[in-house]
Parts: sequence; structure tokens; C-alpha cells
Amino acid sequence: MTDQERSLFDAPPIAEQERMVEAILFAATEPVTVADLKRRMPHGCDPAEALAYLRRRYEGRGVRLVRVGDAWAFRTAPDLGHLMQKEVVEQRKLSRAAIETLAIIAYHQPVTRAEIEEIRGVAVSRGTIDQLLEMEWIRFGRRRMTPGRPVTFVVTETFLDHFGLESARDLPGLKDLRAAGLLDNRPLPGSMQRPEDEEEDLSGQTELFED
Amino acid sequence: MTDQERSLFDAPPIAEQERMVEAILFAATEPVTVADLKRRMPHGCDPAEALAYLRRRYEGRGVRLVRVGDAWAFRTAPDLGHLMQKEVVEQRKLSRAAIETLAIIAYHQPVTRAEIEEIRGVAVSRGTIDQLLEMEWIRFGRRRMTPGRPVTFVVTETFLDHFGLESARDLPGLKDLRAAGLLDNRPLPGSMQRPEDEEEDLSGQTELFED
Amino acid sequence: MSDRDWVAEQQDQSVSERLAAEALIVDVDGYEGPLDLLLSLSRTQKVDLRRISVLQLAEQYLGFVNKAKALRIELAADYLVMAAWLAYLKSRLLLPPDPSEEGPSAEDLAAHLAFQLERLQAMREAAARLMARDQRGRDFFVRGHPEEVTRARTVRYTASLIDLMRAYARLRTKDEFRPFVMDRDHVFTMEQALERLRGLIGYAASWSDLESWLPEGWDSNPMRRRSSVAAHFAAVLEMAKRGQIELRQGDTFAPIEIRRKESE
Repeated sequence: MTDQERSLFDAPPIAEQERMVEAILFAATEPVTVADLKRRMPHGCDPAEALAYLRRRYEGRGVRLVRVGDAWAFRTAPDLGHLMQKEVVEQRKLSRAAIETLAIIAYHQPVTRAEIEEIRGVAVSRGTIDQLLEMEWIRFGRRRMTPGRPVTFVVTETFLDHFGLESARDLPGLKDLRAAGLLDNRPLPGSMQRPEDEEEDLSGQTELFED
Repeated sequence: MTDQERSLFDAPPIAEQERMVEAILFAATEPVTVADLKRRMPHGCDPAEALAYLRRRYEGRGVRLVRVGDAWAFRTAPDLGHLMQKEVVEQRKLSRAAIETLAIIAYHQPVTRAEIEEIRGVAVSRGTIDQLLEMEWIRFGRRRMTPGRPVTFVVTETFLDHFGLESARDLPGLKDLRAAGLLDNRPLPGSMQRPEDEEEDLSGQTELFED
Repeated sequence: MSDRDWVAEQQDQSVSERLAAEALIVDVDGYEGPLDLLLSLSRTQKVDLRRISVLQLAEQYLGFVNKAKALRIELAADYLVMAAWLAYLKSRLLLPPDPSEEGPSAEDLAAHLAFQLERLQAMREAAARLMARDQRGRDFFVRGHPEEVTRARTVRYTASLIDLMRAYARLRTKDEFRPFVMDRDHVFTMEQALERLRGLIGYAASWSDLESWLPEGWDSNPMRRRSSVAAHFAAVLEMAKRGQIELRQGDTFAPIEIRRKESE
């Protein structure tokens, strides 16, 4: 009996799968990936389909099913935030430098420290990057294939989760900024940067957002 | 205007109250009492009624609204409890002591503990033998007919299965090991290894397998 | 905007604006670098950043730096580097272009500066929009009472045939070189001697012969005796070096005596 055949017999009805996804996601605080759901559900289940049903079921409810990158989670509806005072956790105040650095990483990712400094026109302090890393809002991306092979930074799923974003593509105003050329890495005219580097940089940026 | 009158004007529709209760219970770290709900919801709300609606809505779902004392909370449906378990199989490399002991047993079986210790040059801990027994890679063989009648160890079918061997005799000999580059020992300076030694070792081994 | 317009506007600059400029200086610590300062200065032009007069901006910046100097405010090096670059840019913008000169034109450099400012401004706005979004733990919430996911952890030990063969090869190899392995039975190492003496030295309040400190069973067999004497001798030298004991020898080949060093 092949997997295909077996799944026809064994997989629970989709309504039951929906219940299962509901239970698993309700029990978790952090988003659960589709792959993880599949692992935890009986053989032959299709969590993606169950998620689609479930999402529709919770539309307009007090809690909503939201997507965070490749994962899913239940979150309370934002319009009811005022009822939750009791649950509010005191958030650490981010410095202006940290907020700007975060925004630059989110919109320009993958981005090197030198590029962040070029955009802000000022050195990025070690502490700023450390704080964002510690909060798990950013992480190291691939090294840039330019001389010195500098590390790059990208935003994490935790970041997406915190700001209620399905993916980095959903950053507010991203399209307009890109259309206006404001996400380009334009070097100072006459500077020593070789054109090949530039091209690679550009492809790196678009790569992440186009998939 | 009395409280009674005001509530008639101000209270949100019951569907909205249901959403509120849903969000509050979802985010709460502990079960919430009706009185607590009332305090947190806008003036004039009737959390008891909202709870009744909400309870009905979640009937048969993956999570249920349950009463805990005089408070309320969401809980996973009991029939889905099995999903709350995550099987984690952790693959771990055998320790060096264990793999050496196993190798000696495989190549020299049946072999006593004293013989293993002689070959390894260090004591074999009880735990190492126990671990191999528990994995069912070795078992007790016949007792040796020498003073003290020590027990011997031999490898099992499970062992052969795992290593894809038909019999322990299929284990590569020293010559094969060398050919395979596994004996790339750098001889100590000035060592004089006679080729005959090797042959002797091999004949010694085969003899040992003749039980 | 022509230069003459700009001069006219400069003269029109109100007192309050001049006061604001002074406030800028006093607040120099509040700026996150020269680009940030330029962006603030550019706001006084009240135009779209794409139509900004870089020449005017350069003037404003240089004016700022001069005022800071007059007030004896120490400016960080990068502010001065920017000032030097803007002074250069300003002269290039004012002079007719020199066709023999290589490299980017003054207009290209000015356009790039405008681009940098616009990009920084755009990132500021993006950051503000990001922070204005609904945030987890402030506007929306996660499950407050997560249910425990029990982890049924099964440890599976593995080894490959190669591991097994390597292990055996390692053992057999050890065997083949047996003659060259020191026979540990008759060797007392310095580490052992150190370890041993560390526990005993407290008792050596008065001078005593080192030989009396040798371990039992190590004085009959000559090989063992030699090894243990050597090890203990090396160990007491080490301990003397650490200042834990004192050593003395009355004469060449006389017994070596040791004594605990009293801590002062």
C-alpha cells in the first residue's frame, strides 16, 4: 500500500483536521509551522487546507488566525487591545537609533552594517545591533559575496509576529519605497565601489522579497 | 440617568460582547471569573450571557470553553489530548568507550569483560556494557570454562541488522581496514612493524569466531 | 532656486528662525551624525527633498559649524569631515564646470546628497509607520495559558560500520605499537607526585628527607624507585617555585630535605 493510498483511508475528515489544527494552535503561544502541524497530526492530513477553513471560521471573531512567515498562530483581534490592559507586558523602550536601524534592516534586508551606517550617516553602535539580536527581531543572514565577506542582517519571524506581518513583503509602504528607488544601494558617484558588487547587492535585496 | 438606563444605551451588541469575552479568556493566564469579565468590559455588558453564546459556539470544536470553579477558561478538547504530545527522537553518537567495546566484542566474540579490558587497556564501565545490552547490540554468550567461569559477550542479530552484516565474520579484517585507509596510523618514529604481525592478527581473529 | 533668491531669503530670515538655528547648536548632542543634522537643516527650506537646494544646505551647514566654533563647541570629527566635503562641493557648484576635470560632476554629487537625505527621511517615516502598527503584547495578544506540549523524548544511539571499524583499527593500532608505549606500571608521573604531595605537605612542618615522602611500594623495585624519586623531586621543585615549600640540600648528593613554607 503506498502512502497515497493509505492516506485515502486513514486521514481524518477535514472538519476533524480543522479541530486538530485549532487545538494545536490554541495551545501554543508561538507560531507553529505547517510542517510542524503535519508532523503532529495523523498520517495523510493536510494542515494547509484545514488552516484555510479555520482562518475563515475565525474571521471577525475576538481571536484571529494569523500567518507569520511559514507559521500560524491565534492572536487576539487588535481592536480589542484596550480590554487587555491586564495582560500588557511592559515593553522595553527602543532608542531612536535602534528603531531606525530596525527599519533599515527590515526594508533593505539583507543589509550589512556598513550599508546601515551609510544610510543613517553615522556609526551603528555595537549595543544597538546587540539589543535587536537579543530581542530576536534580527538575525545574521548570508555573508555578502564582496571583499571582506561582510555579514548581513535580516529580520526574523519573531519580528514579523511582533508587528503582525505575514512576511517581510507586507512591510508598510515597501512597494512605494522601492518604486521611488529609495531602497537602492546607490554609491557615492566616483566612489571606489565596483559595479559588479552593486549588481549583486541589488539582486540580494530583491531576492528576498520576490518569491 | 440611572445605571440601568445608561446600560441600555451604552452596552455593545451581544455579538461584540462575545468577541470581547473570547479575547479576554484567550489572553488570560488564568481562568477569569464573570465578575472580573464584567469589570474589564464596557459598562452595561452581560458577560454571563456572552459566555453562554460563546460556549455554544465552541461546542464540538478543537477547544472548548470550560468552567473552572466560578471562572472560565479555554481548554483543548479532551479527545485531542494526544496531539499535545511531540515525539522527539534524538539521535546520539555512541560514546568512544561504547563503540570500542562493541568493536572488540564483534571482532573477538565470545569475549569476557576482562579480555575487553585487556585489549582496551582501560576498565570497561558497567554502564557501557549495560547500554549495549539495552540496545540489544550485544548479549551474554556461554560462560568461559576457565576459573571463575566468567560470562562472555557476543553480538546479536540486531547488531548485524544495524550494520548490514550477514554475520560477524563479514567484519572487515585489518588488511581491509588498511586498504580502506582506516589504519592510516602514523607509526611512532623508529617503529619497526613487521608485516607478519598483521597476518597473525587476522588468523587470531578468525579463530576467535569459531565458537 | 537661484543663488540670488537664496541670498534674499537669507536676509528675510526672521529672528525666530535665527534663534532656532542657535538652539540647533546648543542641541548638537541630540543629532545622530551630520546626515541627521543636514536633514534637520533642510526642513527650513520647506520644499520637497527632491527639490532641495544643496548649495543652500551646504551654506547652512557651514554656518552651523562656524557658529559652533565661535561658541567653542567641540564637534565630532565626522561633522568636520562633512563640513570639508560640503565646502568643496559648494566651491564646485559655484564655479563654472572645468571640462578637463575628471570624476563626477558637482551636480552628480549634489544629487547624491539629496538622495541620501531623501532616503534617510524615507527610513524615518518607515520606522514611524512600523512602530505605529499593532504590536504584540500591546495591541494584540498571544494565548495567555499555553497548554504544555509534552515531549516524548526517545534517545536513539547510533553508530555506523565505519565508526566501528575505526574504533577497532584504533585499538589494533595501539596494540601494534605496544613496545613503544611506556609501561605505565612502573611510572610515577610528576602530576601524580604533585597531587600526592599537595595532600601531605601540611604535615611537613619541620625539615625532612624527601625520600621519606615516597609512596609505599615504590622503593623496592629499582625502576619504580627511580621513577617515583624523579617524579617527587620534580614535584617539589614545582612546589618550591610556587612558594608552597622550602628545599635544602646540605652537600652534593646529600639528602634533599623539604619543609612546608609558613604562610606569612
